[in-house]
Amino acid sequence: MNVTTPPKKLTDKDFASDQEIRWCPGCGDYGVLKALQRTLPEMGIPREKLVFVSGIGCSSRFPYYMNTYGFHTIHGRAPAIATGIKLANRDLDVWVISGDGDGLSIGGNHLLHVLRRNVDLNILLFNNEIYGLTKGQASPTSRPGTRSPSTPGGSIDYPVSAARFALGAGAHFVARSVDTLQPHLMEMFRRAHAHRGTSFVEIFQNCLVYNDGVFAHFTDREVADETQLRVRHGEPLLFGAAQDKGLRLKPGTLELEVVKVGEGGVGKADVMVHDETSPVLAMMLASLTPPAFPVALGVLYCHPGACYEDALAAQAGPKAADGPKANLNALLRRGATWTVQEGGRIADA
Amino acid sequence: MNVTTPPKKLTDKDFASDQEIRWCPGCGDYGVLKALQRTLPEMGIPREKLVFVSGIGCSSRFPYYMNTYGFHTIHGRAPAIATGIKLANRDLDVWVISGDGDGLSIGGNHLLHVLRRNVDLNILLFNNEIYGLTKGQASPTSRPGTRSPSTPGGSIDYPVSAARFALGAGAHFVARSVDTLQPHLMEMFRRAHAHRGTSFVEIFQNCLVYNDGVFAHFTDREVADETQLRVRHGEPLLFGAAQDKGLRLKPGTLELEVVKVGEGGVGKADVMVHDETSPVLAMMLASLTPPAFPVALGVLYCHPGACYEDALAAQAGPKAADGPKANLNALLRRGATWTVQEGGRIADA
Amino acid sequence: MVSAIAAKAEVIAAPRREVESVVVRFAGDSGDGIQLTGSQFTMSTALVGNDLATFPDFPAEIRAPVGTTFGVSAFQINFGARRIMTPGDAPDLLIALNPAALKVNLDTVKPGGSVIIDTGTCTARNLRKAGFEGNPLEDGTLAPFKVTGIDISRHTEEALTSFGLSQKDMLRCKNMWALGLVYWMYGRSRQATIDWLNRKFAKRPEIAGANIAALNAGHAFGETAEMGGGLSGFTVGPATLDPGLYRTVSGSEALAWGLVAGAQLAGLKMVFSSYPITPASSILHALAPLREYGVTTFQAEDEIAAVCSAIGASYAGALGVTSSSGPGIALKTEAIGLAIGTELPLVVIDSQRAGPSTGMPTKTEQSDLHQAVFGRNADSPVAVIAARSPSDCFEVAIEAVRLATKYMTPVILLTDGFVANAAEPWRIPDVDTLPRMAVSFATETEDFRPTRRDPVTQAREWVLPGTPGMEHRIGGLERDFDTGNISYDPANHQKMTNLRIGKIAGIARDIPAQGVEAGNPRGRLAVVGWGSTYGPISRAVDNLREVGLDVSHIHLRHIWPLPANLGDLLAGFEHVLVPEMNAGQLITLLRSRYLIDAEGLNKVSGQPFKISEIEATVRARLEA
Amino acid sequence: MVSAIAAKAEVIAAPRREVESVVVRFAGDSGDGIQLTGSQFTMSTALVGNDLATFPDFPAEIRAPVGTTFGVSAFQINFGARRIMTPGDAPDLLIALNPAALKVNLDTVKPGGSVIIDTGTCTARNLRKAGFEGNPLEDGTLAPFKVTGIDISRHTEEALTSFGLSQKDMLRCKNMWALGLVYWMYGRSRQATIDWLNRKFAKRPEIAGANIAALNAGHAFGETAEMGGGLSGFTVGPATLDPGLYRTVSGSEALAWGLVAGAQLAGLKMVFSSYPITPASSILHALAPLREYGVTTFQAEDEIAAVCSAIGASYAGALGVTSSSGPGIALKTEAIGLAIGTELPLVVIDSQRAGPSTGMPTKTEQSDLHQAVFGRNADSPVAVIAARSPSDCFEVAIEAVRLATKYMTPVILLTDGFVANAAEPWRIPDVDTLPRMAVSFATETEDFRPTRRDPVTQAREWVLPGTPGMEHRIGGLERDFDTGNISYDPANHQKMTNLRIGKIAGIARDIPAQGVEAGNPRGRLAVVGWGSTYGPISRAVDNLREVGLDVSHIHLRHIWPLPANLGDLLAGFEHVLVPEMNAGQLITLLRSRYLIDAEGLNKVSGQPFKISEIEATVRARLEA
Ligand SMILES: Cc1ncc(C[n+]2csc(CCOP(=O)(O)OP(=O)(O)O)c2C)c(N)n1
Ligand SMILES: Cc1ncc(C[n+]2csc(CCOP(=O)(O)OP(=O)(O)O)c2C)c(N)n1
Ligand code: SF4
Ligand code: SF4
Ligand SMILES: [Mg+2]
Ligand SMILES: [Mg+2]
Repeated sequence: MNVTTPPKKLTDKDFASDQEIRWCPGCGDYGVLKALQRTLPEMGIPREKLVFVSGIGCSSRFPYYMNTYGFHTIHGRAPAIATGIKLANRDLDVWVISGDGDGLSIGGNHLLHVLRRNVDLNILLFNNEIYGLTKGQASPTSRPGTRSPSTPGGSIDYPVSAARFALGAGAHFVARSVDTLQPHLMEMFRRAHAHRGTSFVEIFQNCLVYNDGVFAHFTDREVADETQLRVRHGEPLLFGAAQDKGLRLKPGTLELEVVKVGEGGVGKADVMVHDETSPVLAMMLASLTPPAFPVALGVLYCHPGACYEDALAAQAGPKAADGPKANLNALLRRGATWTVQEGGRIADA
Repeated sequence: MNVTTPPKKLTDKDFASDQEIRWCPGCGDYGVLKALQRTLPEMGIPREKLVFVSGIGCSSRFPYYMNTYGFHTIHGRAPAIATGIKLANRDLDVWVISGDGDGLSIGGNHLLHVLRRNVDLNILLFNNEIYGLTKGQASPTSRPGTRSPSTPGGSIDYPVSAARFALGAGAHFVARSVDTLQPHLMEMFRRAHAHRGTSFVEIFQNCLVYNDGVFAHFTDREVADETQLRVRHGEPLLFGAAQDKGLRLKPGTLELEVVKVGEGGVGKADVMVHDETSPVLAMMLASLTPPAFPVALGVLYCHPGACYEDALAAQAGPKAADGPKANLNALLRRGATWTVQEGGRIADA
Repeated sequence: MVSAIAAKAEVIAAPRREVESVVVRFAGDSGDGIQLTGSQFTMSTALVGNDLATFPDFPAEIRAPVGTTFGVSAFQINFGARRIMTPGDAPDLLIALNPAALKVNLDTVKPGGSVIIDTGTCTARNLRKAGFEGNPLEDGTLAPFKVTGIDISRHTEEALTSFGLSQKDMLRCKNMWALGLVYWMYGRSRQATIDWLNRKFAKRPEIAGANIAALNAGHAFGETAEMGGGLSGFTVGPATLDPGLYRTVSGSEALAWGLVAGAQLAGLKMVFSSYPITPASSILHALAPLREYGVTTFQAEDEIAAVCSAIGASYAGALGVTSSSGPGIALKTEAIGLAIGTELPLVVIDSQRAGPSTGMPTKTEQSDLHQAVFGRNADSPVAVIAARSPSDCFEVAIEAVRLATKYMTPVILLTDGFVANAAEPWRIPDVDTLPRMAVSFATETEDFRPTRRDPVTQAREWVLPGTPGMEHRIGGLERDFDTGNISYDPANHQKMTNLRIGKIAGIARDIPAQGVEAGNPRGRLAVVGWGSTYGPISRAVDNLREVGLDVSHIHLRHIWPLPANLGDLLAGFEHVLVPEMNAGQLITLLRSRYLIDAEGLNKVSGQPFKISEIEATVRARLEA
Repeated sequence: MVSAIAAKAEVIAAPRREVESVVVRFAGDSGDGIQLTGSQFTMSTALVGNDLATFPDFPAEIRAPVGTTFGVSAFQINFGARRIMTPGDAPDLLIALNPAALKVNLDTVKPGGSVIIDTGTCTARNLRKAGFEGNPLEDGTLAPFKVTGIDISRHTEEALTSFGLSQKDMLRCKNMWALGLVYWMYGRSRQATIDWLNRKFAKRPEIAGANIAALNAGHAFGETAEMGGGLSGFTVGPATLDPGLYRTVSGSEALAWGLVAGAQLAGLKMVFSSYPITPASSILHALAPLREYGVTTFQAEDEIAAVCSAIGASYAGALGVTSSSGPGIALKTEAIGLAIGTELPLVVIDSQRAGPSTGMPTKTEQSDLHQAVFGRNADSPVAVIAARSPSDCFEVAIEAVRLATKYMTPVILLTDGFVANAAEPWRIPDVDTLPRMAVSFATETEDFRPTRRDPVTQAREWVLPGTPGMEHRIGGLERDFDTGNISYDPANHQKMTNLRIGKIAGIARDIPAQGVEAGNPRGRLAVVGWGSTYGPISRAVDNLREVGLDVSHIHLRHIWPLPANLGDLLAGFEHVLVPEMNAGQLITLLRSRYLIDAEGLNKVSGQPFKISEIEATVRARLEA
């Protein structure tokens, strides 16, 4: 119905809307916005095909800053609304922007179900381990002991791990990155976009007002090399400035351990190779936490399967795909009918 | 405040209420009810300390049949209501009864959060892979292709696995049983009750009206031995009538495989031993499905940690535990105050 | 596959009493096939040209233990040679297939009415189970009625000896035996049912044969037996219905088809998102198989996801529809606010049931009007309309689509458990001749703003993602009237609030003036109803007018906004009586808006009004 | 730790103009510490015995980019020698710490009022950022005002040279410089602020010192400078307040403390379950540290879990309380129905904000009254009450606890963003002398039924799990009046519906007769308000009465049920005017119930009423 403009060479600026950005100066959200605006031009998607759907939160303001279609919805419901968009038009390229509160607190149920249905969406979850917009209460990802206006004595909940949750829900694609890692973020966006089905990307994002430095123990430049594990399919799970530390299965167990290549008879070949199609390995990687382990970043899991809209379209058959065809009049006349004739005489139909 | 009756010897009959049971004759729910009524007397809990909380569904009628305290709440919300009960009175022994629709569809978010918080509840999820009470629509656990009034062409959703979901949510106790396995059910109830924190028990339950025989491929007497794996901590993962089949890690991978003891050089010692404290093994066991694998039953995972109410009480300190103590008048007078004297003169306070 | 069983569909010869209308109630155990029996009788009755109305009365339980009172299923039908408005206040005939069915339904029977009971089930155990202390056949319990005890169980078994069925399977045909008898009583042809049985059991001809044999045996019993209790043949002549092609239709079917028609007339795909709940699920069930009619149904994880995915679908250019009952609608109210704020079309169907809370899911009520009109945070006006009868659901569904798309607004369509399940004859419309709706998507990029509006309706343009050059952002925050950007400006918020209210209020200019259904446009008393009270009010007013009382009937389809002339119309009556199956909800609107001293007639029992209840109240007012 | 900085708190000597009341508005960038400045000024003002009312006006953004209009934060205070009812219609003095603050707040200033602007921030870039085309100091924009430009930035830096701070840190003390100046203008002592700074920065004495130095410098500037624009010293005498011990209190604090008091008076533990949302979160924040007062706060995963856990807590014998704002309350409505059906006590606090949908979260509105009274499926009556002012929140919270526990019902307490954030002097009550509530749990096992009731209130007994011999089951399905078992009986449903309605209606017998706040109990015009319109209505009516107009003020605390005598009271007035910060919600109740032609005065701009707006409307009515 609508004319599609032939994809022309766009730049990051083309994806920036005219709205003044209302995040706190220095907020990690800026980096993610930038990375996405820089990645989209490569993908060659016409701007009008892009829809950004968000819930409520600082992060959920994202769509306002994108010069694409955008829907800033209500708290926690973006995955459900995005599903509806795809049900109506699967040609759209739909991105869901959510926060740890939006996506994992009030919106946990929709996230679970969109992941299991594998609707073709790209979900970016900005995890700052805090409720930014409502001024700093603990969130479901906040670490135990987090002091906040609602937990003055420290939070006593066990936090939820976004990636473990997504894997448990049956996600087909789970990746992780950090707000400050531009090239890595861009790579994750490319991978997420390339994956047909729900792509779930958790982004560790610094909220400098309410939770400043909460990821510093693995994002600070000085410690990053030793505390970040960049996983890549088919490559050994190595980290450290000298790439001399690795992960392997502790012999006879189902636990990973850190080994030093070249020490204690450990060779590079002993280091486990990343297999992004293994749900078990993905779960293990998602569970690693400092200081004993590095934080795993990258595509932890990618295992494509039929996406919801495709299955729906396949089931409906070619007829349904291009709109209402079947004759409603015939449907209404199916089954037992009878005719009342002029003067009231009855005739079977 | 209330006088506690000294525990007297009760029988299963003491736990049956006077209400006529309104499940379909032959429904799997009867077996679970019976098993629980038979297990409770052993536990020596005074009846008045027991509270059964349920959502809505056939299974959620359970509390009416228990001669204990019971709260038949609203669809999907039982975990949240049960949490409130524990916040008010942690001495109560609270059981949550839910179905696959109640707990995993509308109630998924509350289930996620109660599991991660580890509130001391026993949650029994009756999974019949269908919505019984609303007359047979597909549920989130229904297998792909399930034909139902709402999915006449067959369901196209990927189902959610209750156990995998629970593990991903951070559950500390996950077990599985079958409606018809009385002694096994009773054992699971004992274990669940003994575990302090949220105990999650998935029960495969036959709905003979809307989904009859959906578990027959591993529950029918003729096939049970070959298709059920009864896991027990510290014991090898063996199954089969002759207990001659076992699971082991496929060498060099993170996948389980079925081996035959005595064949191809496989000895009993090669079979993996169940470690219920391993989250990785639990996830692997939860993922096994026939025909390639048996269905794992028993306590898949048990890893105690502080439960929510205990952490709360610990944080509050002894003062708060036994009721309002601190002086509100003093609180109101804290900070800057001043006195208006007769005639309007002001004095700092 | 052509059936092997030939029909024996002879015409009845015996002398019959002519009656104008009759109410029959079938009742039995949930396993007795009562609903099937009822719908077969309905079809045969429709085919002889009677007007009719039916009321299935399900038990709350899926399949309660046999013989219990809470496992009783019933089906009531009122049919006649005149216009039939309700399933009837009280049955002339009750067919009870077991003691529990007798127990539960006896007090509905008209005094002096007939009762047929299967004596084969009246064992001491069953009587006790049903809660009878003695044997009602003997202890005078049934004295007010004309009772015919027939051992239907035994008769059925005897008729089926040659089929080699188990006793259980034989007894499953009992309902057909009873149906055969009732067919005989009212001079019905068995042919349609025989055809249906042959179709239904095409793959199991022995079952078809046994059912047909039972049907025939019951019929033959009527022809030959000497029946006590005054059971004899009746004739009910055809009603004078408008010429045309007819079928029977339930409210849920008509609603589902009306939505499909509406979407097609608007040239839209429909995305119907719902979460199962009684009594709304039947609409989902009716739509799920209609993929080739442009319908995508989506069973969401909960009601919130259902309404949100419908909103998402509307945003992307489909007609988003969601459907639930009271408790589920309560969960949707926050999201409905989003559709209001973003000005997207949305149809929300509320199949009302008895509450509060879970209440009595299988029982009917009209108690969500307040929720529909007022039940959202902030000043959040939406259009609210209501269906009065099964066939009316078709038109009202189309009206909902029209308003939602023309005014870019949520429309709440109120129906109820009674309308959803009830059935009546319906003159099938020709969809091709219905007026098309002029729905278009904005494409004019020049001077585009997401708040560009239709100058007449004040509706925002519908702008589809995917349209080049119109990229924009919407959301639930207040937006600037001109630019559509977020705005906290006080004057703008006032302006937008006024706009939202004015847009909905303006619908009053786009709906027909309120007329009277019956009676004069001014007079002593107007009975004002909405929704499924239509039948009983209508018949009560007709009855009262026949005896010369000055009563009029006004029935609202549009609840919000109210029709522009309603205030003037009501002002022309001395008394205004508002019967509602709630504690007084429409009346709040009428009183507050028009300051008239309208009086409520409120019934909150989970049961529809009886004609007599309305008649009695009107009489009392007019005589007071 | 004792501070090293000594206070220089000399008394002011300069000749001063005496005024009865003044409205001052501080405005600046979010980073300028405006709210702190405002609360310090409030405290010092309270300590000299003025009556006062404050209105913090936050930006929606957490920390918007410096210098933008949407990053402007403001704080308004009205103080005087007489009773102060509102934060004031229009400031007599605006202190703008940057151009954006000037831009946003200028049109609030009273014509002829004073404006102080920090000229140090008026760079071309900042002016442009603020949206000024030219320089307002030069182009006549400020002509209607008495303007004083002071380079506050430079003066502050100069005062702090000796502290070795970065420029950024120095400029952070700008607000204290401005405060010092304003202290001088109104003859305030600096001591309390100096003490506070010393306490606040006990661990960083250099910061305390710098702030104090800035404060003193601003003060000294006032004493010595030749100020233009008519800035000079004023005296505002003490108001005559009732004798007693006072403090300032915000609505959120008072509400939180009122709940604690209510629970203690009822002898109950409190479980407060909430999910953060503006402007309700502050109540959660106020209660979270009060564990030792018998309060357990629970931050739930969403609003539904919040209300459900509160219901669970009430079921188990605590006082369950939940709190949210409009969109969150919408999510709770299904569960509130459960509390109604099971007859459990529950307090639901709705801090209203501008809607629909997300609306304008930081702006105030009164638009959830319909939602509170009508916003649930089915006939689901609850008690609804509203707080009129910050200090009133304390009493109203206690009343909510009283009604919830005495009538075993949910009570919805309406407050709003304005009341929540505003502050006023509060005579601190002695909690020990407040009447205790007779709350008891059932223990009488004989003839126990879960539906046993208090014969007077009709409240169900509160039966605690854990009580031996009283095991029973409750739930959301309709239950039998006598046994408490599930019941689908039609007559029983009617009886239970009537019971629920009657129980809530009966509260009208248990609340004080409605009186008039001011004016005669009958007359020409009554202004009827509820909630936070109290201040402006009250002052407007007083003003009008002073000039001899026959106006009365009626202010409702109880919205549902309405006070028993309200109909009679209103009937005594020729005109009834109902100002509401919504499109007309209370008025629906009044018109429908009493059939009076009440007229609405509706403001839906996210801003409280001005006194003048109410005055003008009343005058127009009386002169018409
Ligand atoms: C129904 C509803 N409940 C609560 C809120 C208030 N609210 C807005 S954002 C938010 C949490 C935001 O946290 P997160 O998703 O982590 O986003 P962040 O601000 O940290 O980016 C909350 C509780 C709301 N807007 N709507
Ligand atoms: C808010 C709400 N939505 C929907 C329903 C309707 N409903 C009742 S039970 C149920 C599903 C039951 O399925 P499950 O939990 O699997 O229980 P089962 O009957 O299979 O034991 C639904 C959808 C309801 N009662 N309330
Ligand atoms: S509050 Fe935190 S998350 Fe929100 S914009 Fe500011 S820095 Fe970013
Ligand atoms: S419908 Fe199914 S689950 Fe429900 S009671 Fe009957 S057999 Fe059991
Ligand atoms: Mg966050
Ligand atoms: Mg189920």
